Parts: sequence; structure tokens; C-alpha cells
Amino acid sequence: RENNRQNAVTDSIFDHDHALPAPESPGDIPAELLRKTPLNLPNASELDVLRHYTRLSQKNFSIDTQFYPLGSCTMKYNPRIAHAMASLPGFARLHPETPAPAMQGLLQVLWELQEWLAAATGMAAVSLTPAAGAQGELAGVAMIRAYHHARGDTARHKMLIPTAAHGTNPASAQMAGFEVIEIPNLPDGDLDMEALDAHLGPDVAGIMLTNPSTLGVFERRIAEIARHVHAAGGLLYYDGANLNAILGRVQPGQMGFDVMHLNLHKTFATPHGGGGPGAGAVAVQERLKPFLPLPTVTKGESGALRWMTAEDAPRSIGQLSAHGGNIGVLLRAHAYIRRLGRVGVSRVSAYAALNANYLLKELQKLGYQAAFPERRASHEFILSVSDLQQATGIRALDVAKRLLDFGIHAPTIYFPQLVPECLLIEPTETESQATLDRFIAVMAQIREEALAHPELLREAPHHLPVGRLDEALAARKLDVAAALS
Amino acid sequence: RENNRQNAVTDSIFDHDHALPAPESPGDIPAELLRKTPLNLPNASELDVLRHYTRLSQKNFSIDTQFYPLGSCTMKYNPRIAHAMASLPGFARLHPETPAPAMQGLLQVLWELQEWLAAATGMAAVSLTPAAGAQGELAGVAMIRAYHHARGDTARHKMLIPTAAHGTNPASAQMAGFEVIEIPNLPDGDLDMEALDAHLGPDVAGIMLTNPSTLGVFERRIAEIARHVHAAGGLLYYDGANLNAILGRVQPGQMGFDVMHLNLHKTFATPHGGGGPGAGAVAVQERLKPFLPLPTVTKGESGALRWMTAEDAPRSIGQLSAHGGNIGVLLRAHAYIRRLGRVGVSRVSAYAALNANYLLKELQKLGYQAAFPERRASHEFILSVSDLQQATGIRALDVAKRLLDFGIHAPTIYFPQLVPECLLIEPTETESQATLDRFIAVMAQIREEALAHPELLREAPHHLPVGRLDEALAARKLDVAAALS
Amino acid sequence: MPYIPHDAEETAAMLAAVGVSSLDALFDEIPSSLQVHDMALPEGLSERVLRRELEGRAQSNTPLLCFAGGGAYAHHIPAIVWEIAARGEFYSAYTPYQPEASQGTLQVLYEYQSFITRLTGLEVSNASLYDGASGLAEACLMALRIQGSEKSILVPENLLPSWRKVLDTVLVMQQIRLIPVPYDARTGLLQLPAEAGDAAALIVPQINAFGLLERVDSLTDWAHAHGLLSIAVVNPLALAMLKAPGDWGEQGADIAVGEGQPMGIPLTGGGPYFGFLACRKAYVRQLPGRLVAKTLDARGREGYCLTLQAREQHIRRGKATSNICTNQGLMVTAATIHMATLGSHGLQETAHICHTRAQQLRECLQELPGVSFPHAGPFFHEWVLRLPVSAVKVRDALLGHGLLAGIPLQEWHMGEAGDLLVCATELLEESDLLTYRDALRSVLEAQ
Amino acid sequence: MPYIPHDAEETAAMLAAVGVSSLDALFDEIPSSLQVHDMALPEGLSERVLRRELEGRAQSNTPLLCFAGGGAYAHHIPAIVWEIAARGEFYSAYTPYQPEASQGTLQVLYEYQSFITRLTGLEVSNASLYDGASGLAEACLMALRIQGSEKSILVPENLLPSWRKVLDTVLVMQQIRLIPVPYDARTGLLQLPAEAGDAAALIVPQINAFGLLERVDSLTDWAHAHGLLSIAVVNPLALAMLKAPGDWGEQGADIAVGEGQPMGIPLTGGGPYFGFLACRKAYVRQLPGRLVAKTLDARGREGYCLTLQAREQHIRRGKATSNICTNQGLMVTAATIHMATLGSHGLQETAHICHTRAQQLRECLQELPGVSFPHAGPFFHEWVLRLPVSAVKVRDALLGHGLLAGIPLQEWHMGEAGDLLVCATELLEESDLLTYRDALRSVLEAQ
Repeated sequence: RENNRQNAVTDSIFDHDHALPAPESPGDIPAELLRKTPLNLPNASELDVLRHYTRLSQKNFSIDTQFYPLGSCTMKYNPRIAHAMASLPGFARLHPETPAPAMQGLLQVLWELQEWLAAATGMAAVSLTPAAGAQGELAGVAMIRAYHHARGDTARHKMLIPTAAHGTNPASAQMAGFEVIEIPNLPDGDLDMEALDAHLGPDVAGIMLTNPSTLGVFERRIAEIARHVHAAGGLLYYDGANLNAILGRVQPGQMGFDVMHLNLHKTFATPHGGGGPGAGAVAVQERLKPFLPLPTVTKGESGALRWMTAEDAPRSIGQLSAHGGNIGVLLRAHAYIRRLGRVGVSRVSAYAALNANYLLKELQKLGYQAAFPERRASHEFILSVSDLQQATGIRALDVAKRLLDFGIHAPTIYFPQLVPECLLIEPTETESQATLDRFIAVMAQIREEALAHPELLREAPHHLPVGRLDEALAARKLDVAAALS
Repeated sequence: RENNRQNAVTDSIFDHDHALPAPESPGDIPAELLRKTPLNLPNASELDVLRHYTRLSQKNFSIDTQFYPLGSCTMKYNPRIAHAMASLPGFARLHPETPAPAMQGLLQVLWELQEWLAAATGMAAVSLTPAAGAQGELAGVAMIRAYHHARGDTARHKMLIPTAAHGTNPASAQMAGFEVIEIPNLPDGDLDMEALDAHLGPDVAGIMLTNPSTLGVFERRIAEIARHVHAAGGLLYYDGANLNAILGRVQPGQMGFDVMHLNLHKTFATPHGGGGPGAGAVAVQERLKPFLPLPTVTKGESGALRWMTAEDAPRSIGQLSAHGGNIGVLLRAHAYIRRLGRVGVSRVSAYAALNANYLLKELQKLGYQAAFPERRASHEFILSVSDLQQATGIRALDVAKRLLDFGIHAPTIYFPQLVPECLLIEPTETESQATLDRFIAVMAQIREEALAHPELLREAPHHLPVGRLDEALAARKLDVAAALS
Repeated sequence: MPYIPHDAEETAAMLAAVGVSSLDALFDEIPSSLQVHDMALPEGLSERVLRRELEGRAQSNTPLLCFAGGGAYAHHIPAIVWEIAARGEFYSAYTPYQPEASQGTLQVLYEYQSFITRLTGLEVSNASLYDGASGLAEACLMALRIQGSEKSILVPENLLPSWRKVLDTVLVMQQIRLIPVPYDARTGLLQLPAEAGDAAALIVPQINAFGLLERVDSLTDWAHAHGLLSIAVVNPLALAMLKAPGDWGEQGADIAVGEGQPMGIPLTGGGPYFGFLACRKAYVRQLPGRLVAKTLDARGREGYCLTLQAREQHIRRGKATSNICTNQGLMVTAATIHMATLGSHGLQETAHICHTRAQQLRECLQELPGVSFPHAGPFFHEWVLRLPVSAVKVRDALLGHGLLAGIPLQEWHMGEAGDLLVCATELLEESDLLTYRDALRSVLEAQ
Repeated sequence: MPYIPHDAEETAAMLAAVGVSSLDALFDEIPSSLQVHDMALPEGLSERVLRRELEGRAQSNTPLLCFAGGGAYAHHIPAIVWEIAARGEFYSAYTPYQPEASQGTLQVLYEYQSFITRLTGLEVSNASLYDGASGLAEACLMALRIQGSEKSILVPENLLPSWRKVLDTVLVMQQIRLIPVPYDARTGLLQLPAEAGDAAALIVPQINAFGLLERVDSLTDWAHAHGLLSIAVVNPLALAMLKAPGDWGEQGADIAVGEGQPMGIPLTGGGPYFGFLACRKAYVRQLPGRLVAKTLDARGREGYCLTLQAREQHIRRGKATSNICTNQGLMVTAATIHMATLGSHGLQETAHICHTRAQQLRECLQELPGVSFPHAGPFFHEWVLRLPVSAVKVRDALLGHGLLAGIPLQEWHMGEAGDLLVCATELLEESDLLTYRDALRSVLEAQ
């Protein structure tokens, strides 16, 4: 009751409406084209707007306020200097139809980023236009398709994808018109080579992999896989979601991948913004270069930079968005790479791995079960709380919700689906040992609570603005927009 | 216990130290001038710094997040555009020793602000340099002193100040070398004219007043007071702390004041920043103009602007700080006035008075006692909870602390000291009726609680990061800096 | 080490806890033949030097007074919008998978959805797509799913060509045919299609690529009469003045999609922007992207969460309504704050000023010899100016006057060589219109 | 109505509740003869037009590469500093009178006090004063209170003249005499005073107005030997390299005061900056300004509150240690974040680069004909360059090269006509030093 009172604050923007007159209708537009239903957005004072959204912001967990070890999401520090640089009026006020001579400063940033991403991945060329990882995947598999078709090979309609892959992989392959074939993993986490070989053939366009895999371990036979797929005429697609694990240490190009995307909002520290915008640049080996999505930035003989068009690249898979992609995000990634430099970029994976392996070892000491205890963690690792579930009924979800009470964001849960009651934990390289040690202490306490007071976990979270929300009710009622009052 | 766990977050910056090497000592500086005691500031990662201070910020109440009806402080909305404008590199990167021809843009802003503040107050001239209200007061009384001395009248060593005045008034007068004489108020809130007249004489330099007074009511006989003081050879100083109450409606110049300061961080909506910086511009009638503190901005014959120096103004009281004052704050005040314009500035006091009188009426309906029930509220008003104290022992402090639980900042309490158990409430013009109504509802609930469950108030706050703090212990232990670990 | 906190002692202690002797040893499962030890990247810079370098780059882009539109518009963004949107709690949060720890983002998205439904007059809005153009591709795929067996889309020839290009990329992969709907060269307006064929939907662009307002009622009614869905392509700011898609024709459009950039998003050379997508409630299960709903917790407190996630790739994988995962959350946060700051009143006023400026500019330019306006209108804030010489040359010459004069239609392979698509927004004062006129006059005289 | 939310209906309802018929009626106690109805203020502007106007003003200030110091220094401020300091929760809060609702500000101030004590080597720091110069005036008043009957202060003639002016304003009001301490014209360094007289304290400026380092040990020891307090005037960044006041001489300085601007505060034409003031714990009750202490709540949780408020004007009124009320809270918030971001390591590194650049620049300029350096040093990051022509003219000429070349000492009524006080900080790259040399050469050749 006390808490309810405290929270009984006006907290809908629709409570801040004031009646203000609308301007007169313009005389030169026919009445039947003018607005009929009155526009009913609230007219709130600037202070009420500021206060409302500032208070809402405080209800979020974020990297800037909490440890956020969300596996597969690489929630590392998003440097604020990158935001400041991307917000400079010289960038922010540039209209996309500005002629190239008047935007050489921006084009130079983008051109360098193309070069740097190629260098970092060991690939030949880069297009920065995909707006997010999934759009990068779509572009990637579209390039695979275009490559085969360009050679007159139109029979390759299947895309192989490990069972544990991110959901976007099959969705993107499907969207590009491929049939998806799932390939299982072995108990040690590596891909089932026999299953792979059984599927390879003249109808297979390629395989989509991430390495380290979503199981948090490095696919050790990647060179062999590449040989087999290539021998069967297929291409290898690298899902860049886990690139942070190997940045500066292993290059997708060297592992045998033909095409890949990078999640700049993961590996290159651009913010996730509560759900984007990301940037899913694609990188390719030489033979796929003609198919890169447009526009890319090219350097003329005079050194002047300009956008490439379909006239320059007639075999391109085309454009994915109306302009050049999420340029503001690309500016941030550029600033990050330039700040770290060659040496700093190489350190990323080393310390990401150190933090992950340290956490794994310390959590195992507390009794938590590793999904792959014999394996080295990559930048992330999987625990399973099946043992707790058997002992007390406590599930991964309960552990996750209880973590929130301690001001720590939950790890990814129930992904990958093949490990029961799993927690996928990725600390990233930007967290200090002190933060990890506090996480370990909290996980120790939660484990004790799970055994002694399981209701504390089952009813968690206790200290957030709301308790566990009824998602079934949400789908049933489907209240997805405020009703007109 | 639950709460303790949640808050058991590393929250001292000193917990985030890392060992990093210091650079070599320079060879050209003698060893005895170099640092001996190692510099022991923590070396924290940028993420840890960002997270620490972001989390700390969330522990503050502020206008941007809470209703903040702190009497006498004019906690109105601080427009964000003003912050953006003051932060423009063209202003922020200007070195103070930049020659005037290279800073005409800034000088123009300051020159306009001087003109506008003179127009808004009905005074002849303005100096923007005082860094805050108290420095403005010091400058003001120093000008009064200089004025008398310049006329050869060196006997005026007393400054009259109402008992209810802000503490800075006597402190500033004292600092300028004056003896302070207190003048009481009558039960209706107006000044005791008899007492005033009794003190007026050839040893009185002047009187410091704010109008409306700190009692939240307008001093109705101000014209008479001015006549008496002037007749006795004294000058009138206007404390601008309450200017918001009359802005655009009554001008200090017209009321008979000779010199005044303005709190730009109150009336002109510059932020208070958790305790400054403010800006306490001073405005004077023509006869005090030669004494204004330096530097002010002046316009040459060519229209070019420049700083005035002691050569231009040999009778100036001098400089109060090393440069031209809190220019970043002045930029914000300029933007605010330019945004509101003539009409908007005039509306300020009207709506400030509307909000205050509305609250006063509604709170009286709930049973709260007004200190001056027969008087119109100005921009603020005083309630006394002496009745609650007699009934239940609940004090103004308890009401204040309980308000915090509802996400509302407490009013000013125990000031002015002559009203027992008082709350000085100033809503400002930027709050909407919805916010005021919520405050009224909370005050209703608190009054009920005070009568039915007084311990709820006495133990408040319950829902903040800490409960009521032991201020006696603080003064006894005097832990004012973190010990070296 | 920028952004990596570990000092030597800490690193050593952690390695010892892991039981390895070096950072390199953490990679001992990776075949050494795959490991690289150098990359062709530049040296790192201090933040100080980085700032100076990038400020230099930013300043080397010519500042221009903007008269260009074509799908991206220069508008005033109130100072509070990005001040709040860039707060770390919004800026550095992930997709709200743990709703209890993400009520801020979730409520913002719910309010955003509410605003979009009110602007479009439709019942349901998703929580954003990448941009308007890719949003239109998703809207077409959605229409095809709703319609079932159809295999084509009727695409106006006066749709923005950059949007058409995205349809070519995305829809053609799935063997969807794009059937062109021609426009009348004289009026610039769409003609009613000759036949529906196997089309699932008709795209109705209000505003079209020439800045003109289409007869949306008859187009929508034609679509419904032929069993097609009507997909409205709209400018959100213009909706403060123009008829909402939900009110088009007898039954209203079925899906509305658009580029959200005019709602508080800086131009930034082309992105990040966001696409909005609204539809009738009946079609909600075919909607791509995130959707937020209001619900309750166990104690009856209201809260917000993602809903109908079974449409999405992380649950449904290959059978999802789209592959979209990360969308444009932060842009939508800014747009929500922008819309809330302006309110109905501010949006209507802004739309009104834009329209007025466009009228005033057109009047200003009428006096110039040799220029004409190929289309009679009506328009919102953009129209085609026909110059007696190459619009590309004129545009390039006006850069020297500090003006981005518009978009030569020739660069879009539309219109005539002298056609320049010109846009006016509230950022232009009346004096800017005269500046434009005078600069154009001097450039034309010099030709 | 900008920033006033009331609509007509609301206003009417509220007036009715108050029981008056109009807004004017709310002022019915004010004699109508005093009421005005117009003021000579400009018309209001929309935020959009206001931004454009002020951006124009800002851009009309010439951007200059800064080689000027003299008490205000161009330093790099990490992006996070103002990003956090400007968060609404810090920016728009009041002085922390309700500690439970102000723990953010209070803990920041406690950490600030801790940092200042570590930089200065003294035990107690207040929570800021207006600026360095007014802080020095407060330090002098404090020394006079501590000493009791004394009535003067020994003030070096090589103290920054702007600081001296503030002492002239503030101290002279209270009949305090300022006794000048001369410097050696050849070395630029202070001479030991001839006698102590009735002085309460000796001001020891490290760095002095010529950028030179004083022999602080002997000056401090002289003060103590003569029963005076030693007031150290220090640059906080230089303290990362130079001996802390607490270590000066046999017993250490008694009070340290300085301009905080180099710690993350933008130049902004001269303010807002902040003054810091630290002292021995024995003198804490004579300290002016706010002071924050750590304490406990009833449940034993640590928290922070203002303490020893009985020193302050709102309690003690005319008997307070100072009239200061509002101080420079937000600047101190930024400075605290700045110091925490840099840490010991970053501050030492920055100090080191500043010193190195100043050395390099001096070397660079040695080759120019006719220039000399009147003082032998040592210096931190600033020194006097003696030109063969008027320093004012050279400074003005170099504006045309985009350089603020320094401060002509003549404008301070110090030194010779050719003397220019030149400062180098970490914002200058080595190439900038060559730019300066070449521009100066060409200006000198043109004279």
C-alpha cells in the first residue's frame, strides 16, 4: 500500500492535455484532402513532457546504470564521445541529397569505416548500408543467391543453418526465398559434421554460422567445415553477432567465410537505444564484391569521394533503404575504432574472454552448472539451472527476475533452446573485476535463496516499478494504443 | 533487509580504483617544487565513472523530475534550449582575454541583457557581474556606501533590514562594513512603520527590502516607506529574490528603490544546479550608475561593443570576480527573455500568482492554516502547522519529510522564522493545474495521516535511498573527506 | 586502455582464477593457424585528438540552407527531444526483453503506438521498422500474407524512386511482381489502374514524388472495389493537415506506412530514421516487428510488455512475419518526445508554416523569367520548379550561395532536365525565400 | 504561452476557485499607481528562431586556437563530463536542504571535497566559492578571523592583477589593508617581505602572474616564522605535478585556494567557474560556504548532509563566516566528474603534456629574431615572451591568423610593452606550435 501511494504519480502523457486552438485550414487544398478526424495528441507543457519522459527513463535498466550481462547482445560501454561526434551539426544537418562535393567530410568517415571493417574482418570489401544485423543477413544471403545465379547456377535453393542459430538466420534466409535446413550440434558444442555432409549437395546455396557459436564455444573444425561446403559449391555466411569474441584475433575471412555482417551496435559499441538503431554492415570476399548492396562510398581518381550507384554496380542486389543506411550509427562506430586503434581493437576479445572465463569459473565454484564444462568460454558462456529446477522448481526465469532486484540485468534466458533452463551470460570487456565480483556475490546469494526461500525468486522482482507482468493477459486484451478519452 | 540488499551496490567512486603508472618527473623543475605526497585520486574506467554519477543523479529530486514548491527559491522550469545555446562552441570556447573585436557576438548578448534587465526593473543601468544573489547584495550595499561617501557623507554606518529578511541581507551588509538594525513586521505582514521611522536618521545608509516580502504578501505601503527613507537621506535596496511575484507588473524602480539585484537563477529560469551557479545582476537608478561593479559592456560610437574598465568608471566599486561574471548563466537568462518576449515576461507573475492563490485556497479548505489568512498570496504563501503540532506533536519538518515519500519536494520550512512551524510554498507559473491538484491530494492525505497515524510522518521518509539523517552526528564526527585507504 | 578497466594486477589475478597463464591462453581452443596478430587499422587517438579530427571532418561539410526534401526534411527539433532521448537509460538499454526492468522504453513505445494510430486513423501501430522505404516493403509482404494467393503489388510510377528501389530488392527475392501504375504527365497525379490482375494491394502515395496530393479517396475505393488492400504511404507531419488514411474513401486505407524522420530525427546524411506502420486491428497478427501492450502485474499494477512475440523471428524463426529484430528504438523515443512536445497544436502549426512557406516561395519565384511550375497542385510543402536550363547545373551553382536548392528530378530519372523538386519547411524565414529568389536569379542570368 | 501550461478553461476554473474574476484581480493589494503594463522588451521568439539567432551570435565570435592563459585555460573536457553534469537531476535541483531527496548532489560534493583535499594535501575543503579570485578574498577574511586582531594581508605584486582587484573591492570595505610584497624584476619571483607588520597572512601564488614557479617552501616558512598564516594560491591541474600546499615548507600552507576552471569547466568568456578552498581541520569553523559530511540514518545506512550550517548566513545571518549562499554547485559537479574521469593518471598525464608543450613552444620560438624570454623559469605551462614590438599589436595581428597569441602584460599594467604572456595546454598539437611560430614570424616581419 505504501508503495502504491508512492507510485500514484500522474504518469501517462495523456494526462497532460491542454486545449489549444488549431490553425485555419489552408484555402488551396481541396476540403476532401484535409484532415477530417481531429488530431488528438495531447498538448502538454514543455516541463510536463520533460518530466514525464525523464521519469520514464529512470524506470529503465541500461548499461549506463546497471551491469547488463545479456548473452549474445554484447552490452558493452557505448562511449559518449561517439555520440557527441555524431551529433555535430556538420553531420546532423546534412541532407541526404547533398551533392558529394559538399559532403566530403562525411564521405571520408564512411570510406574509412568501409576500409577498417574490411581490415578487421579479413574481407575484401564492405557495404555499410544494412540498418541492423537482420538486414545485413538478408543482404548476405541475397548476395549468395545473386552469386550463384550470376554463374547460371539456379538450383541452389537450400540454406543450411545450425539448430542453435539466432532466429534471424532462418527468418532472413526464408525472406530471401531459401528453404532452411537445420544442422544439429554435437554434445561438445561443435557442429555435427556428419549431418552437414549428409545435406551438402548441388541444391545447397550455403551455410550460415556464427563462430564462436551461440553455445558460447569456438567451432574448432571451422576450417574443415569451410572446405566441405566450398567443395560442394556452397558459400559460408558469417553471422557477426559473436564477433566480439574474436575481434583482432581471428578473422572471418581467414576462417573461410565468404560473406558476413557485423553488428556495429554490438562489437563496435554503438548504443542499442532500447531496440535500435543498429547497423549491420556486410563484408565480402572479392568474388562477391559486385553484389554488395548500394550505396557504397568510392574514391575517384582525384581522391574525391562519392556514392556508388546502380550504374557503377549493375549486379548489386540493390538498395535496402531509401538512403545510405544508419549513418549516425556508422559515425559512432568510426569514432570507436579510431579511438581504440589497432592495438585497442585487438584487446577487445582478450578482455571479453578474460571476463567471461573468470565469471564461468567463479560461478561454477558456487555450484552453478556449465552447459559445456570441458570447454573454454568464448566471450560468453551458458549455465543451466536444471539442477535447481529439479530440487526446488526454480527456473531460469526466476533467477533472471531475482537478479533484477539487485540492480543487475538478467542474462539471456532460454536461448539457445537446446540447453534446458539456460542462462547465456556475456559480461563484455568493459566491466571491471569489482563489478564481476559483485555479480558473483549476488549469484551466490540467489543460489542460497533458491534452496532456502524459493518463493523469493518465484515472486521476484520485488523492488522494481512493477512485479512480474502478465504477458498472457497482454496478448488476450491486446491494449496496444491508448483509447481516445 | 530486502531494501538493504538492493542498495548494497558499490557506490563510492573510491571503490573503482585501478593502478596506473604516473609519468616521469620533468627535468627542468627543481625537485623541491615537485609533488611529494602521491596524488591519490581513483583511476576508474570511463564506464564506472559514468555509471556511478548517473546512478547518483537518480538519487536527486529536481524540477525535471519532481514538483519542487520550495518557497523563496522560484523553482520554475529551466528551458533546455537555454542550456543548448549557452553550450554552443562559439560561446563555450571563448577565452576571457579574447579582444573585444573577436567576441562581438557574446558582447551583444550581454549588452542586450543589460538593457532588458533595466527595462524589466525600471532602473537606469545594470551590471551583470555578480555571481549570485548574495554577491549582488554585497555589490548593492557597497554602491550605497560609495554613493554616500562620494557625497562626503561618511556617517551612515547603519543598514536597516526587516527581521524576516533573507539571511544573506544582514550577512552582506555586515560584509560591506555596515551595522545591521532589524525592523519588525506588523501582524498583517506589512513593515512596522513606527519602528522604521524611529531608526531613520543621519547614521542610516539605507534599507534592504524585498517586495513582496518573505512573508508572501505585498508590502502595501512601499511608496510611503520610500518617501520616509529618502527624506532621511537613505537609499532603498531591493532584494530581487521575490521578483517573480511582480515581474512585468510592478517595477522596483517605480516603487522607489535605488538599487537592487536580480536572481537570474530564480526569476529568469536559469538552473540552480544543485547549488549554483547563479547570477545576481545589479540594477541602479541613474545616480548610482558610476558605482556599478565592473566590467560592464558598453557600446562605442561605431556600434562596436567592449568591456568597460576602471579607466572608464573610476568611481566603480570595482571587480567582484576575476572576469565578467557567470556569463554562461547570463546567456541562459538572455535566451529565456528573448523566448518569452515582452508579453511572455508579463505573464510570469500573473500565473505565478494564480498558482499560489489557488493552492492557498485549496489547502485552506483541507484545514491547513494560512499565516496571513486575510491577505492575498503573492507568488508564494505561508502555512503554519502549529495546530497539528498541538494536536499530535507533528511538526513542519515531519510534513516536509513525508511529502518526499510522494515524490514531491518539500516547501521551505522554518523560514521566515517569525511564523512558527511554517511551510513557505511557491509553486511557480510553470506548473499545471494537474500537478497542483496532485499536491493538494497528497497534502490532504498527509493531514489525515498526521491525525490518524502520526508515526508515518515522524519516521518519514520511508521510500528514499536513506531515511532521516542524523545531522548532529554529522557535525560531531565531521567526516568531510574520504580517508585514504 | 580505452574503455577496458583492468590493470595489470587485476588481469593477473583473474587469469590465475581461470587457471591460465596469459590472455593468449584463453584462446587455446582456436587453431593457431587461424589466429592473426595484426590488422591494417590506424593508431588509436586520445579522445581529445579524436574530437579535433572529427570536428574538422564535420566542418568540412558545407553548411547549406536546405530547400531539398524528397523524403527527408529539415525541421526544427526542440532542444528537449534529444536531451531526453540521449539519456543513458534510453540510449544504452537493450530491447525490452525483461519488461520489469524496461518500463521506461516500453511505455514510450506504447505512447508512440498511440500517437501513430491517432495520426493515421488506424487501430494498431508497430514499434517501428528501419525506414519508410523498407517499411513499405514490409507492408507489401504483409498485404500479400493477408490476401493469401496473390503474387503482385500495384506500384505507382510517381512513388519516390528510392522507395521503389527497395521494393525491387526485397520483394523480387520472393518472386513478387511489381506492376507499375502510371501517372498523368500533365497533372503529375496517378491514373486509376487499368486492371487489378493478381495484385494483393495498391500503394497510394500521399504525397507523391512531385510533392503533389493524390486523390486518395477514389484510389482507395478503386482498390477495395477490386478486392485489393490499400497501402497508404504518408508523411507524418502532413497528417496534421491532411486526411488520415483511416478516413480515405468509403472504408479507409488498410495499412499506412511512412518515413518517420520529420518527427524529430536529424537528417544526418540519410539515417538513422525510422519507418512507421499502422493497420486495422484485424491484421495485427500479420504485422511485422515489435508490438507493445499494456497489462497488469500480480498486484494489479499497470505495466507494459512486448506482445504477440510469436509473430517474430526469435520465436517463430523461419515462419516469422519478418526477419526484423533490432529496429529503430531510439529514433522512436525521440519521435515520441518530439510529438509530445509539439502536441496536436504544434504539429498543426508546423504543418501550416511549412505549407505557407512553400506557397510563398512559389509566389516569390513566379517573377523570375523562364521558370515555370509544371504541375497545378495542390501540394503540401514541396513542388517541381521547371528551369530553362539544367537543374543539376543550377543546383550545383547555388551551393556556392550556401543553398541546397532542391533535387534535380533528372538524378531520379524523372521529369525534364530543368525540373527541380523544391521543398520549404518552417526552418526557412521569409527572408530566406528572398535569398533563394535572388541567388537563383543571379545563377540563371549567369547561364 | 511559452513554459506556462494553463489553457483558458483551466485559468478560468482556477480563478473561480480563488474567487476572483481575472488575473489582474490577483494583484488587488498592490496600489494601482505602482502597476505598469508595458516594458521595453523585444517580442518573443519561437524556439526555432531563437536558436537561429543565437547560433548566429555564437558563430560571429571568431574561433581561435588558444595560447592565452592568465587564470583561465583551454583544456580538453571529456564528453561524459557535461553529459552527466547536465542531466536534469543535477542541473535543475536546488541546494540540498532536504538531504534525503538530494543524496546525488551531496555525495558528489563529498567526493569533490575529498578530491580537493588530496590535490592540496590539506584536510578540509568546502563545497565551492564563486571563483578563484573571490575565493582568495574569502580566504583572507578567514585568515583574519583565525588570527583575531590583525588588520592587513601581504599581497604579492606578481599575483594575477584581476585577483588583486577583487581583493581591493572586497577587503577594503572592511578596512583591511593590502600590503604589497614586491618581486625581483629580473627573476620575476617574489622577494621575502621586509616585515610582517599587522598582517594576518601572506599570499603565496604558485603559479605567479608571469607563469613562474615560486620558492614556496621558504615563503611559507617565512610566514610561519613571523606568526602569519600562509595562503597558497594554486592551479589544480598543476597540483598533479607540483608540491601540494600541505607539503610546503616545514609545516605546510594553512589555507589553499584556487580557480577550479581547469577541471572540466568551459571557458565561456570568463565564467561560470568556481573557487576551491581547503584548510587545516582546526580552521573548519572559520570556513566560508557549504560543507558536506557523511552521516547515518536511523537504520544505520550511510548518507550525506550539509554540516556546520551554523557558520552560514541562513542560520547565523550577520554573524556568518560569509554572505555566500548560492555557490557554483553545477560547476563542482562537472569538476568532480572530470577529476574522476581523468583520475590521478589522467591528471598527471595532462599536466605533463601541458608542461611539455610549453617547453616545446618556447624552444620553437627561440629561433625567431628579436624575441627573448625575460625570465629563466622554472614554469608550468605559461611564460612571458618578450617581443621587439608592441605585444598588443602582435596579439591583434595574430587574430587574423586564427590565433589568440597570449595576453599582453601591458593590458595588466605589468612588464614591458613587448611582453606577451603565453600559455600552452594539451589542446595544442605539435603542429600548432609550428603554426604559431610561422604566424608570429610573418607578423613580426610585417611590423
